[in-house]
Amino acid sequence: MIKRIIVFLILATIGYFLVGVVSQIPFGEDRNNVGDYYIEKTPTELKVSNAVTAIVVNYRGFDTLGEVTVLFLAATGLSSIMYRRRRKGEKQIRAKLPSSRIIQIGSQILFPLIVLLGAYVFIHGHLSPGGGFQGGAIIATATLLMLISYRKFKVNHNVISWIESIAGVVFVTVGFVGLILGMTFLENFLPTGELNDLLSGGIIGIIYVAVGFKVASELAGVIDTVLLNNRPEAKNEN
Amino acid sequence: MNSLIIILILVFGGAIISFVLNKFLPILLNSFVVLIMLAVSYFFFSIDAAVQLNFEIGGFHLQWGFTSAGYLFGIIVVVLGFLTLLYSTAYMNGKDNLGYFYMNFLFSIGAMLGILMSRDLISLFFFWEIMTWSSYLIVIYSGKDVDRRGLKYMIFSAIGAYSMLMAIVIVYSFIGSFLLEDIFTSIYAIGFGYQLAIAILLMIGFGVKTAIMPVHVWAPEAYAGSPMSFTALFSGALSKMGVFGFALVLFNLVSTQNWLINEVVAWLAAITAVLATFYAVIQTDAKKLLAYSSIAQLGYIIIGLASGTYLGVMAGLFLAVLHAVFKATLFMAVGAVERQVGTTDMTKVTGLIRRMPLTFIATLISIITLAGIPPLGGFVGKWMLYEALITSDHYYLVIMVFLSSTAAFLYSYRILFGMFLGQEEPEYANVKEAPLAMLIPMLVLSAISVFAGTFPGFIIEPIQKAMLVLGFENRIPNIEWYQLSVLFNSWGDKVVLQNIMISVMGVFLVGLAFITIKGYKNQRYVSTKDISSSGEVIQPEDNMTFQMDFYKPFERAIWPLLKRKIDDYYTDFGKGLEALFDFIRRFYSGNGQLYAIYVMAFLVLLLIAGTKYFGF
Amino acid sequence: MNEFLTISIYGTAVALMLIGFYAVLAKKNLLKIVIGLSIVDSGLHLLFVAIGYVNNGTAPIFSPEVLGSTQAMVDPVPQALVLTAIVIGFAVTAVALSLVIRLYRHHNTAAIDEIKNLKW
Amino acid sequence: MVISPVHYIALPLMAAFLIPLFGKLNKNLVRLIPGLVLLYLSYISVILMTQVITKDTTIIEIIAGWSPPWGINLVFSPFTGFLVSLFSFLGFIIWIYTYNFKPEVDYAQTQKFYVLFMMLITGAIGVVLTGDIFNLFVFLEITAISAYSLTAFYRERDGAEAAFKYLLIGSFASFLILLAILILYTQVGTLNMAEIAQRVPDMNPYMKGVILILFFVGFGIEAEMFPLNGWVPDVYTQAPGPIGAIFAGIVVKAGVYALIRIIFTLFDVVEVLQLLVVMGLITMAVAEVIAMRQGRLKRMLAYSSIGQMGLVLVAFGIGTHEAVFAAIFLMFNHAIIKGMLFLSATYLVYHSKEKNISDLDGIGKLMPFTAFLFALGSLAIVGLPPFAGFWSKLYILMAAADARLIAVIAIILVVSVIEIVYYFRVLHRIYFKERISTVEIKIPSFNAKFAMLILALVIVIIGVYPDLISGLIERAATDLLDKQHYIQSVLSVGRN
Repeated sequence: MIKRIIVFLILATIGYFLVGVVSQIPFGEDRNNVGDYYIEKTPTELKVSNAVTAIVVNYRGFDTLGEVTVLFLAATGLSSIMYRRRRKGEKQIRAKLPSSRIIQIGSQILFPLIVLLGAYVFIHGHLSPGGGFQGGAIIATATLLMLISYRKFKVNHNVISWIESIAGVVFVTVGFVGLILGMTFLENFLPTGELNDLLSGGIIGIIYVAVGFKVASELAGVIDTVLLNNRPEAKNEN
Repeated sequence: MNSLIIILILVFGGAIISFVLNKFLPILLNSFVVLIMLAVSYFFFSIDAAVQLNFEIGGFHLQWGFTSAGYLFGIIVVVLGFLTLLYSTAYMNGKDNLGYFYMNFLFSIGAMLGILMSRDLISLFFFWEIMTWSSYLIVIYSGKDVDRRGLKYMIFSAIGAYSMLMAIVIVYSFIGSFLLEDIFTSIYAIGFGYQLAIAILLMIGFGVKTAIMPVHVWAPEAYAGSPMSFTALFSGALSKMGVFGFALVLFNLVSTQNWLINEVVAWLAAITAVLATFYAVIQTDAKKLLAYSSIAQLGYIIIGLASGTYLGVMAGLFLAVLHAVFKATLFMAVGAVERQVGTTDMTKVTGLIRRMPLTFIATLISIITLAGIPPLGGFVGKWMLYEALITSDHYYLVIMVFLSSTAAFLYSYRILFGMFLGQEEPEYANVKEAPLAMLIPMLVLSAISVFAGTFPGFIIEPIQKAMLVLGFENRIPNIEWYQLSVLFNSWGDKVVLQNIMISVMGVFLVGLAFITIKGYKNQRYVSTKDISSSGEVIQPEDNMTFQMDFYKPFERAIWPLLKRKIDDYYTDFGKGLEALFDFIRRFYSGNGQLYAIYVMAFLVLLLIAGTKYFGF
Repeated sequence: MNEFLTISIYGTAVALMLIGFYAVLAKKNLLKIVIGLSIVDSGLHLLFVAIGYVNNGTAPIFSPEVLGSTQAMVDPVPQALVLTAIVIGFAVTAVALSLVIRLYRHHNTAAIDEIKNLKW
Repeated sequence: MVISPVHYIALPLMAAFLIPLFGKLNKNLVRLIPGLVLLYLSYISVILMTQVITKDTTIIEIIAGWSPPWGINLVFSPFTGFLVSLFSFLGFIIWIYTYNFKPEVDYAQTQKFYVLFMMLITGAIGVVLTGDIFNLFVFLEITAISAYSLTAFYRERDGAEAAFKYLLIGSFASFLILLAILILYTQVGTLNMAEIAQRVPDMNPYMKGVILILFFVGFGIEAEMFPLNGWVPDVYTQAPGPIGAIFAGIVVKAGVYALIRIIFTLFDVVEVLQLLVVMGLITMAVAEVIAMRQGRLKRMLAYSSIGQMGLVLVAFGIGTHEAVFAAIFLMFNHAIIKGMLFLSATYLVYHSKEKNISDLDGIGKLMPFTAFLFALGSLAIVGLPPFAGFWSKLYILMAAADARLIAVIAIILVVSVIEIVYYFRVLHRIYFKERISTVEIKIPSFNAKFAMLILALVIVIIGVYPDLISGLIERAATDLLDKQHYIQSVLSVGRN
């Protein structure tokens, strides 16, 4: 009880200060900051319609590389944390009961559509809202759907690790090409094309597609790992 | 190449090589270490007083070179180092980990020479620390009771060293130089409070090594617990590093405003001397007895230095040299007994005079020196000390010193009587005299005792040079060393001294002759265990030797003083601290959520206190 | 109108954070703590998007219709940042959940104050 | 291809992505590649450091062709370069050690271990190199997530518990940092650290204070400041041995770097330095006091590590040039010495379940080499000459004396005595107790011995001849304190 009171006191103070700070941030007003520069330069130099994508992939592409790495590490770490040596004759069961026929048929229909949507989202990342992360997440949702519907649906981890690695390597290699060509890391070395064209924005499209693949495969892998192992085990095992 | 560097390379390189040598060619180890020390002695004695070495390291300007004060102590270190090493070759024969032992032995010799040759505080501290850990590693060599004995030594050494370090950095921050000469010249420019703090901190540092009163508790166990060959060096030379440091501080860093410091130090030293003597008297183990006696003797030395008069300082340094010689001999002799008999418990060992006559002679000479009986040096030293204290109006100190040195007779007698005289036990009938390599150092040192006692001028000459460095003009006219003897020349205007000396000596000699002749005739050999008394049958395991309860009345008399040891206070303090620490540990309760609450609470605290620290 | 928007958005963000913190600091169940962390993150992300808002602004996308009026665009930088923050939040949550699973298996409980093998 | 600081990040990332693929070719490649990468990083460290030192420049690497403040940039100055070189070197040494460590671990796990291992180091390097505050956050998260996963690496330990605590507190850290970045962005409208530093003086003082507090607490968690360090001992204990060494040697240093960069370069609030001194002292005192009462070896080392970081914070908090110099020196020493202590301690308690100090009884005779190195490391870390730890302690004390902080000196020295007590207790057990424990011993493999030996040599050589490194550290200290130079050199790069 004392703990609760202390927590309440702490939270009250923090809330007080948070409100105090936030109330000093003007809402909805123009500010003079780097964002203006990006909005000015994006359509003229990068020829990318979506300024957020331009920032994510180009201006702050290094962040994105780190972000992709974080995801990759989360997937790696997760599977390392959940890793258990498989014993002989052990079956990995995902759910006790198979799901209903309606769900199965429905997911069969929906699966390609969702994947298609995901692919659309990350291919058009530089033109419309969306991008590699969003598209990848959508595709992973499709996998999740399949995992829910079919007890025996398996995500092939071998394929996933190939996709993951190659996508990651493509990202870094694209970055290195800029360095090799005498420019800077991750600098755009391709012609930028025309604004609002599918093939515009130089390397941004390539990177976002790679990111899409990577995110999709990683998220699918993560979901699969968590679900597969999620069953009770004997007490004596540590 | 600079001979200072050669010496250091020889010692430290020799240390590491001897460690390796023990692994591959253990046969050569003994001869190797002795040769190394011989070479060091050669380079040391051929050193030119003007040799200096200036260099920069870590952004500090450092300077090495022996001053004549350093050289005086250097002589002790080198001579004692050589002799104790020679002694070790026999004493340590057949023990394990000899490479480890010799490595640390040489390391401490090298570190001592380094201390003496450093003319800046950084190298001084650097070598001081090397000396500390190398000696510590030998103290724990036996592997017994390490956690208590070794840790106590290390903790106190660390406290001392760190107070020194604190003083050093404070000095540097004011003066901007570590060189002793710069510090000595400009120390008086800084504020009085800081001056006082620096002097006190430095003296704590040096006081630990000299085992001055509140910080002495490590000494008895450390001295008694290390191999005797090292204790000889430990008590003889290593503790003198503290004396060296005291000499530097008292005469160069303490300005005349701080006369109180001298008084306090002298009083602490006097109390140390008295208490340590009392403790020495009631010990039954010869090693412990000598350990306490060392502490007491170091007390005299410090009293001499702290009296600040010309004669007092000379007495202090004279006693320092002499103490190195006779205390090393005594420890060696006890070591010889330990090795030949297997124990140094004075309630068990008796009557070794026939078995180990040469060891007995060495012990006798050293005991005479220690007790201050003429004609040997102890008398001269104590006489000078008394005179210095009386002329500088320290009457109470004189009483203390006198009390202590009289009580010293008790333990001197006990060690002599307990181990060598008395009846011979049948179980010690087969004890042999110590091997030659152990006898030679003892006898050489005894010879030095006798010689230095008869011709104190032999030691006083280098002491006078050393005192020049400490800021005392040369007062004794420049005469040859042989002219300065209490026995054969009149020394200055102290004519009385000679008469007293000769008469005391005469009485002593006559008495000795009488006892010997008379006693020899009436001897009858009966084992001490061979007694029966009325009605009660003595069991063989009952220890009925006269050494039991040797000084029981005395012990009873001083009981109030000994009831509560300072050691116990430290132990209680340590226990209290540990309980407190255990309480603090509870902070990390293991609950992750609580840690999260700490984080938020800290954030809240900072936000509220932000007005103070972040300027809003 | 604008004031209402300000208060509601900022208020929601702050409230979300506080609710999340309450869950993290006071709830004993590991899963609830992880959920609390997610809620805190959501509040933060909301705040992030909110600070980029410009009155009557449009999405920072140069579709042919809005090409001329760049002034009315909201600040794209917080949006880009929040994208990264969300991904990182996701990664942390994933790792946290896997840890919760393992802890539950190991200790057979999900109460945080019973999982104290490591202390002092 | 020109050698540039971006290799520090890009190459390990590339390797991390490729490791699963190479593993399909040959399983040994998985273990080999991180080593090669770290070796290459050490190599370019040497080249870049010589460039920076001899030409007296700061290398600013632009990413994606957008010059600062619009793009992200890497800053390779004497200070950051020094830390980065230290990280790559230490990382490489620890890799040598790791090569044959626990060969019984499955291939699938080994592969993940090495990916996470490499990214842990890369994340720390990224934190130090980057010139963008949000990018710093991203790299911090890379480090954190690898760290969480590595902490829980062994199933048979309580790794998951430790990792969860770490994750809980780490999430608070990232939340606070992110919130601070957010508020900062609304105030100065930029994320580039140099430009932030330029604009901060004009900021609303209230906001400035809040942001600084948020950063202080957030990075304080990573820098193991009291009372934010509850996770530290658990994590150090439960993580695999070499990872413990990386935490103590590399990851914490990155946290401290971030804290220091914020305080020294980004903000101009002097008062916070006093707070740093106070918090550092408390951190140090509490941690060392607790370390003294530990019964478990690694936990003791962990608390000792916290204590040393507290000392680093004190030194930085004093804030003068000498103090900063001392602090960087201590960071270097601590990385090397504590790294070696963790490495050797790991083998000393290799098969011990509880990792109790009492399992070390008499182990000195059975594992003479490892025990000797541990002893050497102990002597070095408590600051006994002639080992490296002595010089850093001396410099810190001198800096404190110059600032007339006598009480600080006294506290540091008292704490040092405590440090001596518990380290020597362990040594006594190693060398002077009879062995009663039945725990099997494990003799280190050759490469592990080699790695530890290199670190030991560094300790002794720096101890005898500190000038070898003090020149570099001097430059690093100057560089850290020269705020205007940082701002100018970053912002003057090809403005377009």
